[in-house]
Amino acid sequence: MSMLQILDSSGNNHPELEPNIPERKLVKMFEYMILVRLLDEKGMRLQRQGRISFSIPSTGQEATQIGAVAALNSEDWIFPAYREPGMAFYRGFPLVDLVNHWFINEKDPQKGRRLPGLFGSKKYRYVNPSAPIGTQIIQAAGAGFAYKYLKEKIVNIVFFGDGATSSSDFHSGLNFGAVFKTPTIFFCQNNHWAISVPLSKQTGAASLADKAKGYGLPGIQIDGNDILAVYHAVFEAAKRARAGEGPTFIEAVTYRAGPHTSSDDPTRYRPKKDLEKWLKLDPIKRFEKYLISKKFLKNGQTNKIRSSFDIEINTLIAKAEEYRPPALETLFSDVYSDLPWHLKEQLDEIASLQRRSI
Amino acid sequence: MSMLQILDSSGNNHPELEPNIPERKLVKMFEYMILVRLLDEKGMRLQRQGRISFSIPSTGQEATQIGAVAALNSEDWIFPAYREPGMAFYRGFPLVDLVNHWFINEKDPQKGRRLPGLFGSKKYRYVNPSAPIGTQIIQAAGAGFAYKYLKEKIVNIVFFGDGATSSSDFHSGLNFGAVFKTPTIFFCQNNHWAISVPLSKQTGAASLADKAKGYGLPGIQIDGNDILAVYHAVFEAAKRARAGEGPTFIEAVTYRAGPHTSSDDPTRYRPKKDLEKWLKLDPIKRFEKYLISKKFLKNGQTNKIRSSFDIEINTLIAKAEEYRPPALETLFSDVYSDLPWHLKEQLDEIASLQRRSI
Amino acid sequence: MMPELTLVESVRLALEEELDRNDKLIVLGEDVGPNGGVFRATQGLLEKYGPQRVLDTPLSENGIIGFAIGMALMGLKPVAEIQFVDFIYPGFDQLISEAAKFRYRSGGMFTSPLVIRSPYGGGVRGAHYHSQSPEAYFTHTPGLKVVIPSSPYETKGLLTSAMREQDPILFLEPKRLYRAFKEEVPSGDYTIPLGKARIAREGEDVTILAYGAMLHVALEAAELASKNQKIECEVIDLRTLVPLDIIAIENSVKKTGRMISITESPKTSGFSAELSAIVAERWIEYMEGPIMRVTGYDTPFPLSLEQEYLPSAKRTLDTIEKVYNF
Amino acid sequence: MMPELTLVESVRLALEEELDRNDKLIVLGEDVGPNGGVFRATQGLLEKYGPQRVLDTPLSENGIIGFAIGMALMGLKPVAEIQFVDFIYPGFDQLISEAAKFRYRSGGMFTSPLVIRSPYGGGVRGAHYHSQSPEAYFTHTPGLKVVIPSSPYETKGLLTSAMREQDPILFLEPKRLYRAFKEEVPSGDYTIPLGKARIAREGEDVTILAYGAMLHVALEAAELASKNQKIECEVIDLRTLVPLDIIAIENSVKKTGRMISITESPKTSGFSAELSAIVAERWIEYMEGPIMRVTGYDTPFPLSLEQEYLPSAKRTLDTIEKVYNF
Ligand SMILES: Cc1ncc(C[n+]2csc(CCOP(=O)(O)OP(=O)(O)O)c2C)c(N)n1
Ligand SMILES: Cc1ncc(C[n+]2csc(CCOP(=O)(O)OP(=O)(O)O)c2C)c(N)n1
Ligand SMILES: [Mg+2]
Ligand SMILES: [Mg+2]
Repeated sequence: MSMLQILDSSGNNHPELEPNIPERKLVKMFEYMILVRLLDEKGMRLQRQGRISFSIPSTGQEATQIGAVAALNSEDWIFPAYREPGMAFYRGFPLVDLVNHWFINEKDPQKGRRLPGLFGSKKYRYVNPSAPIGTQIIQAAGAGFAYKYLKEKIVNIVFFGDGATSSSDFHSGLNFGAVFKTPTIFFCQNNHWAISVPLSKQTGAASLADKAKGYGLPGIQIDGNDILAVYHAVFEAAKRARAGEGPTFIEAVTYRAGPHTSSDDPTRYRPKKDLEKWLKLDPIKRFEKYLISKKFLKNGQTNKIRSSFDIEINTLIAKAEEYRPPALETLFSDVYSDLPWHLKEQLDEIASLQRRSI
Repeated sequence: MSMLQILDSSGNNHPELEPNIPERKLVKMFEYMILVRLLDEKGMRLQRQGRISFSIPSTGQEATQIGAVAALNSEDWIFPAYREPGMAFYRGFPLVDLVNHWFINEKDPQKGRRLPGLFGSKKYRYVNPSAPIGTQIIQAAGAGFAYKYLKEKIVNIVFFGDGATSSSDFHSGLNFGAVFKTPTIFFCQNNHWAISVPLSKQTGAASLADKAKGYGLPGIQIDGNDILAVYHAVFEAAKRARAGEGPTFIEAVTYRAGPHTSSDDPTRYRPKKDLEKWLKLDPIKRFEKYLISKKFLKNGQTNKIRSSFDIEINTLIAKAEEYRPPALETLFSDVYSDLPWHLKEQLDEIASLQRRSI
Repeated sequence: MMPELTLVESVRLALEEELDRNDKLIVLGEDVGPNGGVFRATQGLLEKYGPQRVLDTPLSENGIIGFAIGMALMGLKPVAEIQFVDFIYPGFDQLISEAAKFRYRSGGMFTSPLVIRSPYGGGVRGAHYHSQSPEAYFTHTPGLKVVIPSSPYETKGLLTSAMREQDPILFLEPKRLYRAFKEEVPSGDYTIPLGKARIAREGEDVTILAYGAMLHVALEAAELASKNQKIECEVIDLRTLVPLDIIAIENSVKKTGRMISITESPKTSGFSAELSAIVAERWIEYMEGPIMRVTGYDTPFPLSLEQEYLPSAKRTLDTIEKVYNF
Repeated sequence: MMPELTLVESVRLALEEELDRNDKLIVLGEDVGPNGGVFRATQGLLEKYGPQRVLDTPLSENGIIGFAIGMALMGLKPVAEIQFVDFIYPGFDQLISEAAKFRYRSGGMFTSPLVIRSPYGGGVRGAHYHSQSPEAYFTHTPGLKVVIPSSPYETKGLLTSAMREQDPILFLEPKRLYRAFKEEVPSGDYTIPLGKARIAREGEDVTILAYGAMLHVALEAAELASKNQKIECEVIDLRTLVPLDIIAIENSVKKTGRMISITESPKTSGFSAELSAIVAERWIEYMEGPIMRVTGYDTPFPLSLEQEYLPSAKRTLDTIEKVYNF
């Protein structure tokens, strides 16, 4: 399986494959890569300071998320794993909602029920992610069936890691997607690790893209640190899907530069030089060189982008820390569409208990 | 994917691929194919007469089971689905145990707990099958690990249908088998149907053998109605496994000539001419022609084999019908290695209730 | 004159009418297409509604449930058949980690109101894997509603309600009643609300809580108790296990002062335990005897001795007497 | 002097010693290798016993459990880690349809005596999927034994017993106690038999049944009740849920005449229901008050309001008073 690459690691492009993206959009893509990296740093720092409980960085994997969202239409649905927050931001998901979600406070649109990082948005068609690995893959196939059934020209894309290819829902997802020819893009972020388990212990396959054929699907392998390759592959897959030709499986080869989450210590299992090799392939630096060479970006502009986001986020954090936790009722709402008697009773119990002191 | 065939449908062989099997063994293989077919007929008749509750024929699929068992050593383990009873018979599993199992009586070694047809035998290394589809596939991989760990020169073979390739345990079975390089042969009986669901709705893959590569395994497609092709493929796969080279995936293309089980009515969903086409490929007839052409079998001998089995089985049936159901204690034994207090109490309750009349 | 239908025909009719009324409704499962379901619950639906609305799926329960969740997230109304509820377990994760929690975890933003219907229960010589009654697992899973009908009429009314709910529903059909008897079942739109039990027999002496196939065992035992011992049992058909009709239970046990429940499942941690616990927690002062359970035993489902395993009228009668004569 | 260990260190020590004694024992799971388990329960084992005995597996719980069953069928002793019990559901079918039923369905011919150990429970800000207490599902599954330790000492003794059992065991480790306190844990061979409860505190007035992390809530509440109201609770650490120590429960409730139980899981159909049902069925005539449950609520596990959700000493105390002052 040969890997599709458009920008090589030193940032030179191969003009014959270069997608036709307007300057303004290219710069926007870059800005959101910067935002993702910045938020990762903030999240990890807040966690280390004990101000939020958890953080999931996607450092090193900015090109996949941003390249993919840029290649889709805004009506297309995204089924994220958890390393694709940039896709929501790119579409306009308000940072205030993110920060309140981090602090699981009363303003958190998800009512303080999820680990920081696991947010979704109906408005931005970014499905609320799970934590059990792989479950979204078959769900995305089912959602794809819905667009087709409703005769909408919508496609969807579902993200998952290399580890998730071992899950049951990966298997059923690709199988159902292929059998029902759903307009679904299966996007695997092969970042080489599932927490501490390396790819070589995850599968015996020479490449993950080899899995596609077993479902009768086209499978391609791309350089996931090359945002133009990502854009190109997703764009083509979406075209196929929209034309009724069914799913495509994309394996994006990338690397998890940070820890798995704030709970993880990769020095326990990861050879240092492995990481060094990969850091050289930083997707942001590569894209920056390209934009500079195109004169779409000036030297120093990156820092400006960064600091303007920085100010915005810091303000939001300061506010978010002031809010209270969600109201007691939120413990019981949304279990069902209504509040059955037993939940009413449980709410009453807890409310009356809170009024009493020991 | 090109399909391996040694005997073509008119029974002529391709001498260059013909496995080297002694005459006596070839005739034994033939006898057991006859036995399987005969037991299918008996089982279905008994079920129609209401004398046993259930029957699972494997008519049309005699070559896979017998070809495979003949190619293995007697220490090798078999993980059947439910259409491979001939493998146990071939190894000496007593017909008396089978018939008592059919009648779920006090002599049934499985204590009358399983649907007729779902029997296993530790002695003959034929694992007790499940009913949930696919579960044995990953178990076989785990068992394979055990042989390797214990440094025994044993391999195992696991059977499953085309439908089972959609199961989660297929996916994990092939994946774990490949990652841990277990000495396991994954044998898919592609009989074209999963009850009423045709292969085309089961998978988008061009061939099931295409699935192997996605796990990094060799995958081959063979004519499953050609017992010599089955023998050859299993023999080679066992050799690989024994040499420490890991699993092989074999897709045997065959056809389910009868109903799914005695509960099924295939006329509801199956085009008649489809069946006619396949009946011409009868694995028994094909092998018979080969044996006759080799002068290993005389005209008329088939009937003799059949009727000698027939007499034996009829005697067993007559006896089996006379036996009583298993003792009440068997309702509670074998849940655990011991009988905890709550099961003792439940046994006492039922026993005392039985003594009382309303 | 109303048509008389079996329970499985009533399932079929409910599906057909709702397919007619709601063009977002999709039926899916193994063998639901040309075969019409292994119990014929979907017979003729493919022919009438076509392959975009009646889907034969690959053999994968996590696939079926996960695919249905995806449909439901996008506004369709999937009604999935699990061929036997014994085979739901490969899809357990999708059902309990995903369908049951989507609304809650997303702060109400995303919902997956699918219906899963599945035959359950013993009495058909199906052995381990075609006989189980696993309702307790699902009643222990917040976010799911669990419905079990006991007759053809009830089935259509409850299933129609289920297909209009905003929440994920597990609808378990007592397979041993599929063809056990016929009953008048109106065609056209009628519903029975979820969460409301039904008094199937009035009585003053002992309350029997039951549902599904066990309702008929309860009724048979109640007749025997009345005839033989002049003990009058009040039999309640719970219909919905979650949410439970607590008022119906309260009224009855306060009146009778005695309670037993019947379930087919193994005893330990079965739904009967919940029923006993509720009464012991709320109205113990009304109780004039032990709160007892008639259940399957704590073993895998057997075959040869199935009739001994399953709660019978005789066993129930014995328990009624124990509770009454305490 | 005996070493003082945390609960998770005690798990590790039990594994290490049994790996030493039993060369058929294999440890497997996600991240159990170089990473030593995400909670460090397998730290150093790979280095000591090598990659044939300590296996990092692909990310698949049905794979882990099914693979372990295969090993166990062939005479090995697999001890599988499920990283969080919330992730056991993809392997639910293998555990309950296969491991739990192999002995029974094969007439005793085949057995799969594996051990599955897994962290369970809340209190660590883990939200929905890193906090659940699903023990009730497994107690409703004949063929499984379910063990939950409450302290470092108990852990080593019970886990060592579990690793020598002939039956499949689910061993749930209260993750919030993993590092909560240290206790003297002898090195070398000692076991605590399965099926025997332990009186953690003696008392005459109210019986409290608990296990795992909730044992400590029970003890705290018992202290408060004693100090504030002179109510003396008897606290029983059940240790094994299946099989249950019925004698210990009987002795205590007959003495006190009052019973409550505490579980972290949702209330409906939780294991508390079984405990209530047992007492209401057998010894209702001894009861001087309602049989009550202190449990998690019937919602998915929350995050922001986790402390409100979980049973607390305060809530338990309130329940003790209700039962006592009835
Ligand atoms: C079913 C399940 N098992 C285990 C876990 C614990 N876990 C969380 S993330 C993870 C690794 C995922 O690896 P991969 O799919 O490659 O995604 P990545 O984190 O590398 O992006 C594991 C094992 C889980 N969340 N769900
Ligand atoms: C998990 C599960 N789902 C559904 C069933 C019901 N069922 C029994 S056999 C079968 C079809 C199996 O097809 P295949 O694997 O091709 O084997 P074949 O019967 O053709 O030999 C189905 C759907 C089952 N036994 N287990
Ligand atoms: Mg990864
Ligand atoms: Mg088949």
